[in-house]
Amino acid sequence: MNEGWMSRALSLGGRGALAVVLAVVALVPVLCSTFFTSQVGLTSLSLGIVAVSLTFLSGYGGMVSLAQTALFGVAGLITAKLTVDAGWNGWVAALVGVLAATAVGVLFGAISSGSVGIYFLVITLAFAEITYFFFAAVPTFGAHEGINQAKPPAPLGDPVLHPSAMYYFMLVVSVLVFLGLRYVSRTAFGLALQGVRDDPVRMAALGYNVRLHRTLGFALAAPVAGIAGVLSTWSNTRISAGSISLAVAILVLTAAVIGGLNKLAGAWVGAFVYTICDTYMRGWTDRFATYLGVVFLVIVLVSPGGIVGVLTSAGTWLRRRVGAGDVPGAGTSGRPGPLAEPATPVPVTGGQSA
Amino acid sequence: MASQQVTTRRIAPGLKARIAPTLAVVLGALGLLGVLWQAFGAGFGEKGNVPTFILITLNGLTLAGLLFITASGLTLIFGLLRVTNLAHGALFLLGGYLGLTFIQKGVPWLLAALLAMLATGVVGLVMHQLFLRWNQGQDLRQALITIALSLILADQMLAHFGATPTAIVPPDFLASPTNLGVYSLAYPTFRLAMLVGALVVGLLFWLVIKRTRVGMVMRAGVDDSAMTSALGINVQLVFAGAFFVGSALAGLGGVFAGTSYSLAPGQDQAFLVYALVVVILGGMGSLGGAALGALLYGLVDQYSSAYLPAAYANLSALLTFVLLALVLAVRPTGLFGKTR
Amino acid sequence: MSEHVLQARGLTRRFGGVVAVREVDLEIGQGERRAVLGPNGAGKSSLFNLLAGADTPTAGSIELFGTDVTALGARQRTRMGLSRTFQTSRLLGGLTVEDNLYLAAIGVSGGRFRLLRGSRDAEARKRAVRVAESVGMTDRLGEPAGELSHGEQRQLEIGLALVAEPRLLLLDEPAAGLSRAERQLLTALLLGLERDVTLLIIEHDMDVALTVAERVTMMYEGAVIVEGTPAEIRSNQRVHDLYLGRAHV
Amino acid sequence: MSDQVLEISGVDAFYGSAHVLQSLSCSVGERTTGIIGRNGMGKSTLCNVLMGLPPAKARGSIRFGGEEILGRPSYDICRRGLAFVPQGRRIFSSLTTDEHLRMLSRKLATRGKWTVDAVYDLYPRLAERRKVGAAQLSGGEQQMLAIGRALLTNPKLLIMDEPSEGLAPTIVEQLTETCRTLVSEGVTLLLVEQNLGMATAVADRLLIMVHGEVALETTSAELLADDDAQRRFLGVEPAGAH
Repeated sequence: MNEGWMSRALSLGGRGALAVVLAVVALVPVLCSTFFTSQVGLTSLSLGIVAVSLTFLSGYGGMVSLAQTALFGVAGLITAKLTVDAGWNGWVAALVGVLAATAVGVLFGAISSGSVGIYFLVITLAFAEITYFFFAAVPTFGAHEGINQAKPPAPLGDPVLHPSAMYYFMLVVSVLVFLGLRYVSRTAFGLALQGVRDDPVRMAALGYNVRLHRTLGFALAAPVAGIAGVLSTWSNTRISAGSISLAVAILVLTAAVIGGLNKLAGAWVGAFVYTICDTYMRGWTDRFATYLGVVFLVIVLVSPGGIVGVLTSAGTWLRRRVGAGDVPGAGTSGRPGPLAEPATPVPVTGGQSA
Repeated sequence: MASQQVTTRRIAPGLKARIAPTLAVVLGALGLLGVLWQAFGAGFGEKGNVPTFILITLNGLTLAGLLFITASGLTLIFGLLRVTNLAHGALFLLGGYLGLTFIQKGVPWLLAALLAMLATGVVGLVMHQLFLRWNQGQDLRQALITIALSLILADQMLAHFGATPTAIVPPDFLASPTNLGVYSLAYPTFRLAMLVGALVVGLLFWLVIKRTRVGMVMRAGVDDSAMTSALGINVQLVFAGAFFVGSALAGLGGVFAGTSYSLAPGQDQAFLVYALVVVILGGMGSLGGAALGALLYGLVDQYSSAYLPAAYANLSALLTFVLLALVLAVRPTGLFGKTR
Repeated sequence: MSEHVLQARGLTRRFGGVVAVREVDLEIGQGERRAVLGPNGAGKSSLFNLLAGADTPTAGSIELFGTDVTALGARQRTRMGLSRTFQTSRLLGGLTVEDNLYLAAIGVSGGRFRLLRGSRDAEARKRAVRVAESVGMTDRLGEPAGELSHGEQRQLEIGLALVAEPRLLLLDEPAAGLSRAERQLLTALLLGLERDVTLLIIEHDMDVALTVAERVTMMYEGAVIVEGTPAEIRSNQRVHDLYLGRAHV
Repeated sequence: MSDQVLEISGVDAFYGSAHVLQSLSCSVGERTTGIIGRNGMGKSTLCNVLMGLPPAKARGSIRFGGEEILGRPSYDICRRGLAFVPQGRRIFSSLTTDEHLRMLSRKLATRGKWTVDAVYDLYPRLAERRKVGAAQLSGGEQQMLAIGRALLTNPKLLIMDEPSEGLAPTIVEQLTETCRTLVSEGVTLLLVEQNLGMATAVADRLLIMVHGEVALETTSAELLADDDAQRRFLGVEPAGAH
């Protein structure tokens, strides 16, 4: 009885903590300096959105892609080109940019959908390089110089001097993207994508077109990456080929891994942690990248679920410690069904190939 | 595994499957014709384009040599251990910087190159033993681990060797250009030596793999490592050895690149991508494939930057990737890749 | 005799120099319970893959419900009403038991790409729950499939094949790795299936195979040697010799 | 030290989630032993567990010459004197016949009477085809090669997993003959077979395996005389509730 109360308190505490975090995030422009809002806030939100397109692909589709920054760049550069050089309305230009990124995403997806695992990673790396070299070479897109003065549409204001409007806009987009992807993951299509991730052979035997599902999954993540590209262009008022180099692609991967490749929220967590460190740690250490690499390495080795994974399991552990009987599934998994044996023991020693 | 391929193989029957290879062959032939026309269209005289063509070809061949040395280590490790070592580029740059440091300390070039190879080999070996060995079979996790390691290595190199591009001075006996004896052309001797080096590495590889017991064990390990182990052979030892040699080759590539081109941050990722493209072109795990891939890459890279029409000249970096796409369209597992 | 659910003619599959399946003729009628037996390497699994569409025959033809399906893949055959199980469980480990069954339900009925949840969805969910009950997994619906015990995984494996409401069910060693008690329950489950499902079972376990099957096809070296009732097969001296490895064909 | 060469006690083995061997206990002495049973009874899993090969995982105790070998790496188990002829032969397709024999450690190949030349003497056919890629060999020749390379490690105990599988009857007869020759030359065999004829011809002591357990220990003569047991354990007959 007492334990049940404790566990309820804990779960309330967890929810409370989450609420506080959300409230702080919502109040950033009020509570924090303009520099923080613009430098940390805007950057981590756009990095978070491009990272979540990767998290969605890897977590729900089993596809770890390095090509998300390429799609980011397609949308960003086209939007910038259309607004700056052709004088288009910002919203229309953004729409065209995102659509172009989606089209390229369908193409990339169709080509790479036949490959899995490490081959998929390497093929998408090739896509990232092709896109980078293309934009770095073509004068239309400013080559290495990129396109400057790509200001956001008027209602969003000046992202450097008065970033609150831009911040809230990006926050709303982030929430919509998060809810949208989470919704998709529970629809027939999203579940099927996870099925393909788990066992493509079984899915084919159930009547699914495995390659088509992978391609469509890729196509669905493409506009998300594209939106991030547009938002990043607007908040920096510029974009160039350098914004989509291989180093950036690996940075996005790093942020996603640190946050957690299995949970959508991990993308923003990782992006925020990365941006904070990037902004402030560089002040007192020159070896920022080394520390980042070490964190990346430790997370891959120790907790494949990233920061979000660590937090979730810590929460479960706490709850189980405090209120053992209260948590569904905590101590009862392995209940035998009618055909089941009394709980299969876990194999101990492994015959290794050594 | 077999049935998994079946589900994907059914996608493109008949006509669709024919379009891509035909297109690839036609495009390749057109490209070759273009190069030949540019080279020989103006005749064979002293004033024609032939002298430039010879120099460009040599540039392509020597670049191919460098790429082969670098990519052979990558393909060796992949073939035997199924590990895609994405820290290969970092090891490459590390080898270059270590060679540079030794030479600056007064060590002769050849000895410095050897020491740099040994050191990178040891670094690779430590990486394998500490981080990769106990993750065998989890290829994606291993790839992420090697990415993390390459980030750390690259930043540490930036800390110790700075961001300014530096080059290694070639050994004295290779310092002055060689007279080619045609069209009164001269060519950097060191680059020719690099090509010879690649041939020596290739030959050594071939001899070891075909003629020695270690080579037989390696081939057996690629076929069926568990069965090899059941015959009393410590396959882990062979794996460790392969990782050492593969990493050492990356280091040798770095020393060569540092001497004929330059060393700078970013070279690690650039050469990792080159080596990956070469290895995928040839088929992952195939040494002959790496040689052919390197040759194709080197020539296409040099010809395209020299012969593309001026308006498109800045697209030359793209062309090697187009080459990759063309080859994969015809043979999805690369030129010599095994279908598994 | 009712019409044929499955009809294979002259089915042959070569792997290089090895003939895994040799001119097999097979006819299975509506509602039949058929077992395919044979010693190791007799070609049972190769035949199974040809029938399920996971592999293409070198020669011969396969007719399913009166339509030639030789050139069609596993996916198309599944949509025509064929379901299969796998020798080693192939489940969608990251999804719950219910989602596994739900995906199996819509895999055939349509709505695979739907991004919205609607009324047809509820229909499929209902079917998933119903099948879970029939394979005895009602209280495991919310459990991720990857965390089930081996016996439960085998149950779900059959559930995934049943939820598509197949007309022909191919079972690839359903009893593999089950304990004695679990095998008896499996036998009961198979015996309780409706007659509008036709069964084809490959099974090493004679307890299960000979209890469920009404007719037995005996294979050896890729070819069909005998066909008959379980009793006929049991009393056949040639079958006996083949199984003990004493026979010279 | 005990007089048993190999002592298996209480071994549980898992293949994925399947519990394949259920506290299996048995021992093999200096005398050649056959293990027979139908498909899917865990015979191959047992072989893999003995040799420390993946993917089977096991616990319990396996003592070989008095020392615990369960959990040891495969190459170490082989060096202690256990050799393996696997199911399906598992020939290395990139190696020639000769290379299969030359690749083995010289330390193992010189610790007993089996040398490369001795193997070629045993199988003159392999000597004729020494330069041929092993993948080009016929099934029977590949089986000879698999046995030859295992012998070269000069084992105290040679495990053979279904050597007769997929071979024509005449080849199986030849194989049976070679096995008998090996036994008469002092090699101890652990022959895992489905083929009753071969198993009874080679081994005198037989263990019958049903569902991951040893159901019966018998002799060849007894089993050959017991038609009912043959049908129950090997033939087309329910094993029934025992």
